[in-house]
Amino acid sequence: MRTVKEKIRALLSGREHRMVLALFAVVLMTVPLVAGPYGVIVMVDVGLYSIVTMGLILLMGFAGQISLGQGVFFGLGAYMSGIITTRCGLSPWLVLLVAAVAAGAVAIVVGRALVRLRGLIVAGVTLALNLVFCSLVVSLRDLTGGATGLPLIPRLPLGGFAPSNTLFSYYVVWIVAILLLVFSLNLVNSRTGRALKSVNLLAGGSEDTAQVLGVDIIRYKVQVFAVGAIYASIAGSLYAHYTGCIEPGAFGVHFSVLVAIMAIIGGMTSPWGAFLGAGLIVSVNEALREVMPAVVGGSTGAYELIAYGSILVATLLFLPQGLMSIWRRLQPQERFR
Amino acid sequence: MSEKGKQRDTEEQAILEIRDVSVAYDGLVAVNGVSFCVRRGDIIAIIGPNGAGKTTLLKLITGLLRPSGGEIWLKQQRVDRVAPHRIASLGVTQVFQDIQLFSNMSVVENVMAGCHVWTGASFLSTGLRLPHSRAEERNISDTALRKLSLVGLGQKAFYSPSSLSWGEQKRVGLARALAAGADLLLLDEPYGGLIAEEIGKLSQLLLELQHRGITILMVEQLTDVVLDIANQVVVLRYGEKIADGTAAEIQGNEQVIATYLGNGPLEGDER
Amino acid sequence: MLDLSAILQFFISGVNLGCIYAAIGLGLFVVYGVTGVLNLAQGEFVMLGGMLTVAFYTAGTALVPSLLMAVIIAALVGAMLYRLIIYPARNSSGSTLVFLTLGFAFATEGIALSVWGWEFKSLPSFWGSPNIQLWGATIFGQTPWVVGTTLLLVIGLFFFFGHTIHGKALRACADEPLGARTVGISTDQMALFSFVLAASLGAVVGAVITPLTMTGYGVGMPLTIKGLLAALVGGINRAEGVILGGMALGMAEAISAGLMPSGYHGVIALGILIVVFLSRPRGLLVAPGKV
Amino acid sequence: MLRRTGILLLVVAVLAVGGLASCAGPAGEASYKVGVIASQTGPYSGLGLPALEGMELIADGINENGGIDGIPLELIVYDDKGSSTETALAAKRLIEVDGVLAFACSTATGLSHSLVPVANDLRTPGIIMSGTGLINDQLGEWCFKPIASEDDYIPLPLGYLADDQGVSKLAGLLENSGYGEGGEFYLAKVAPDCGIAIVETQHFDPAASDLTPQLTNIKNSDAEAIFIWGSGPAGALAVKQAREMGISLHIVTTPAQASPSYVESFQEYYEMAPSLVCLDSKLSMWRQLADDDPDKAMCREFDELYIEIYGHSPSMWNAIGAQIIQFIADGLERAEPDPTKLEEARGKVRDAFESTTGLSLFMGTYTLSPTDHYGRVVPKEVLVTFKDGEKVLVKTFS
Repeated sequence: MRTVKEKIRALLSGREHRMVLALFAVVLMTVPLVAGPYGVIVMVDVGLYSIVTMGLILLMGFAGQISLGQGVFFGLGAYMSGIITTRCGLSPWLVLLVAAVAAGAVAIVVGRALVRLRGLIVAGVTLALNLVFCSLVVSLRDLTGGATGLPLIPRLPLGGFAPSNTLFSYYVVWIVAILLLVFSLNLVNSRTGRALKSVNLLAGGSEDTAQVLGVDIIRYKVQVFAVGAIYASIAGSLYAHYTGCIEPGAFGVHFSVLVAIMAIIGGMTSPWGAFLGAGLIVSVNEALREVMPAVVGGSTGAYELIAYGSILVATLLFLPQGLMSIWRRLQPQERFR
Repeated sequence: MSEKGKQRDTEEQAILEIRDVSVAYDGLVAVNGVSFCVRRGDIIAIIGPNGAGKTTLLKLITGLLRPSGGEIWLKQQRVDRVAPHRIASLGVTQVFQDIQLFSNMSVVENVMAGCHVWTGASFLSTGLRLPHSRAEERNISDTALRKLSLVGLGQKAFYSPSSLSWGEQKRVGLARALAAGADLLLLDEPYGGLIAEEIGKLSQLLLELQHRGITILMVEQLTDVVLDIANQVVVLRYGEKIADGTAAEIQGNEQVIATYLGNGPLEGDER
Repeated sequence: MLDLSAILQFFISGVNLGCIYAAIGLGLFVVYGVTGVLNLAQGEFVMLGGMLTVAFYTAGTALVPSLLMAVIIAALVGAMLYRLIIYPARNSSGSTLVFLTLGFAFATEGIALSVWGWEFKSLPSFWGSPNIQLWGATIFGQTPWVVGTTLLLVIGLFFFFGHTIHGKALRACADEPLGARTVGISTDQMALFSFVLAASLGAVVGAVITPLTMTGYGVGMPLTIKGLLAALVGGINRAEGVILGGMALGMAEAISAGLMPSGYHGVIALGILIVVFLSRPRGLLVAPGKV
Repeated sequence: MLRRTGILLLVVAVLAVGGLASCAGPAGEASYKVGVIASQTGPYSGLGLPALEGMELIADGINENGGIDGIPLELIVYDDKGSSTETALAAKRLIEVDGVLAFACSTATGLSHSLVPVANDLRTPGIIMSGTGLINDQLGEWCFKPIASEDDYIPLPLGYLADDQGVSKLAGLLENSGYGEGGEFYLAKVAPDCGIAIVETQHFDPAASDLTPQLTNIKNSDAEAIFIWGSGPAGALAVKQAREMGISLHIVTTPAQASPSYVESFQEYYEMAPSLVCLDSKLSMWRQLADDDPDKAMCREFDELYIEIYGHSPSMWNAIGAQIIQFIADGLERAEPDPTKLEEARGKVRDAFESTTGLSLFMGTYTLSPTDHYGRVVPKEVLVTFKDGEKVLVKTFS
């Protein structure tokens, strides 16, 4: 039996996660060796969704800020990368960083306005912002390519050459995802993570208490909004270079809601939930694509939609706290209920 | 001591000074022209019936409410227009009546959250676990464990707050406030809901804290307990101060006796 | 170029759209007010109301019985949503409940598509009501029906919440669930009733707007989004707020479509909405107490 | 506890099925596998579902007649769900898992656009049927777009307006979509050649339900005709609302507005004078084609077959779906690929597509080349109007 002190140290140093993380990383790095090419393709999408979802989990699960507008920042990253690399020929890697910083700056401005608003209203404003973003992309046709799309976005280069798209993208996306996971885990088990949890009105936080303990709630809420935006923007840039052609529909409310579903299904109490949620939703989609033609034949779209909705409902009925709650239940009793 | 000398003396010793503070909300005057001084190292009790404005007064001090009139001076700084988190960084913290432990954190994390005010690692440095933030986290966990042991809950560090008894939750709340390292501690009804045995322990703990140089300002209804340990007692009624002095002085005050012996109504909306 | 009749036309268009959005927002308000659940399937009830009415009507039933049957079926679906999905999960967090209704909405959409196909359907204006020409502007024959229905819904809801025992009980559940239970109001029954009420409202709205907007299996979600924005901008806690929010959204859309550089009207309409959100963070009407 | 374990198992099972599904590789069988990505759900299902119907009809017909050179044609169909991410994923699945020789997509411009890099990356011929010429120069080596672009067919309605109706000032009422963007671009490009000036441009959202503000602005301009350019119900509503507002300008619309469900619902408004003309395909008008029209027999045959199988006449979207499969079948027939050698077969099919010459289908006659993947199209659009509940042929390309 470890002493309390050792346990806290382990938690803080990330030792608690280190084994799982290492295992996770090893498994991911070997996926391309065992999975077929399509497995790798699907996993690229899982990775991209996971990054955005992770940002949303920090925002929603930790700080208790609802956002239905992550598509805005995903889109900002994608369009900034797409436009600047095609027009100016700058290095995609450099543009990725610039876009992330710019998205973070936009988020700080937006976040400052949002921070005064309460739960549902924030959901409403972010939703409206997402609609505005898509309209704006369509309207600024000369810059963005409009609804037709922005084509011919260059691939991410490695040194002097552009390697095979899918496999290279897989490793880039997942290395970024794991780095951001480490960053997120560090964050949540630290001073800042506790400050975020203390302002979470959705789950057990209290703004009054947080303030008398010295937490600048406005600053934290704005900053975590920016962190979520930066995650989404990085994923967006990677997505743009990976697909090579982007259109506004990919950044709409549909996307933002999908990411929120992934966060809820995965479980918002830990950044790990992002991977579970994204993995499950994408797997369900793929499984339905595989199974439904055999079950109903012909055009299966309507039935896939019915099945998807039903699975969403069933999962949330049985696991209202998301997949992470299974993990929680397997933990020793003393930790949490 | 001359009048003038006495005043200068209080100014030097005063950690907190309330000057003619008023606040009203929803058209209701909750605190009306209250003034008093808190000397460093004292235990001050604010007593009064429900609706006297005691809790409101605490909120004014921590900055959660802004007074509509008057001034609040904390350690020679005027703080009545300062944001709550800045007031906290001046060495003031509060334990609420309902404790408000963060149910999304374990007991020890709650106490660690108390260390926020004297630490400074940013998003970036905690996310990247830079050496500075690592050292800070070690410091935080050591402090938190010490405070938790001080209130006798060292072994329940990883429990969920909701699995603790009310008395234990109060102790965690106190540990969290202590972790903030404040030298002015505001307690809202710290004795509320405690059993006899716990009441004695709490008094002892408060006296020990006083001994360590922490000033304690508490709001209480259990008058006999607080009169035992308080150096100074302020009595409020309907948002106005009706008495201010040592326990002995208060017990002799006619208005106080009237208030507590039933001439004044004891009910009202607690804000 | 701009004359008064054009302005009048934009105004009429704004009222028309505003009434549609407000009516959908009211459905959200009823459920949210009583149960605290944000029901993202509200638009699906509107879709069901429209599609079912069209189905019965084209099968030869008269308009009123078609509409009644559509409302009854939608109400049953609403009851099902509550009983089978919301009730078992009543102790879950608000966001879980929201996504439960979303899953239900997806499934409903899929079922509608497999039953009725993708085609958009329409109905003639109710009882062939004619278009009205007013100082050079046109009011479509169906518009008075839409506006009238919304008004009736509002008046009905006010009367219901203010003057009937049932309505007062619903209100009590919203304000003080525990208290309501102690005085013998079954919060469960009331929650069920609120879903049935919202579904019926939605279905009526769906049938009434069909001659104007057409209906199809996929119209639900976009309508939910509009209704949600309307309700939130006006303040989802009060019916008046929802109406005002709907009108604000409808007007912003119509006026920016008419007066702003074409191609940017979507940006401008929603931009106006966001400005309203930020300047009136608690809704156009400040709700007392909770937000 | 048992329930929890059950849930856990369920989750693991679902994940495992998904995992397995993604790992399965292409299996070589003796059939020509052709992938189809269609909008079956989402905002473009009105384009995808009818096209799918046409595709299946042609494929079944080919297989009943012994396939292509004795090898059956196998369609593998996925839903794009109205999302470009899903569209790209479906295409990759078709290529990597199902091992198709070529894939086809008939849906909105933005979505089909996202297939271009997929086809070129994974070196598999992709046929996209986006109705806009805006992306003609971006097709690359592996994408084909055997369908007329706007500049091929808008001279027909513009010519009708200018020559037959004496219109010189036109207003565009355009959908906010890739399709509408193409319309706006090419209207501006082609109209001056026909002696028409675009005097007003208004936009509407695909889901719009009230277009009176836009129509008011058109009414107040000095336009003599309106070109309604849309792919969904909003375009049809625009016709209705314009007539209800008493706008008596000539109206020209894109083919979507001729869909039977709209014509049926709004017959009264479609038939109001001055008559509305609508772009449509020869297929649905074959009875009124001149007897010497070379396409009459082909259209009649298909129409009769369609009625026999589905119980209704084919719409333009049915025809587009049908001709994609005809185009692919033509290529396969000439390429004679060996479906077990996938990579080589795909290359052969691509070369065959590039050498398509004078292929006469429902919507046009197509001639492609290695440098020109949309080809020189001889369009077969027709102009129709509506009278007494019937479509009446107004004009064809002569």
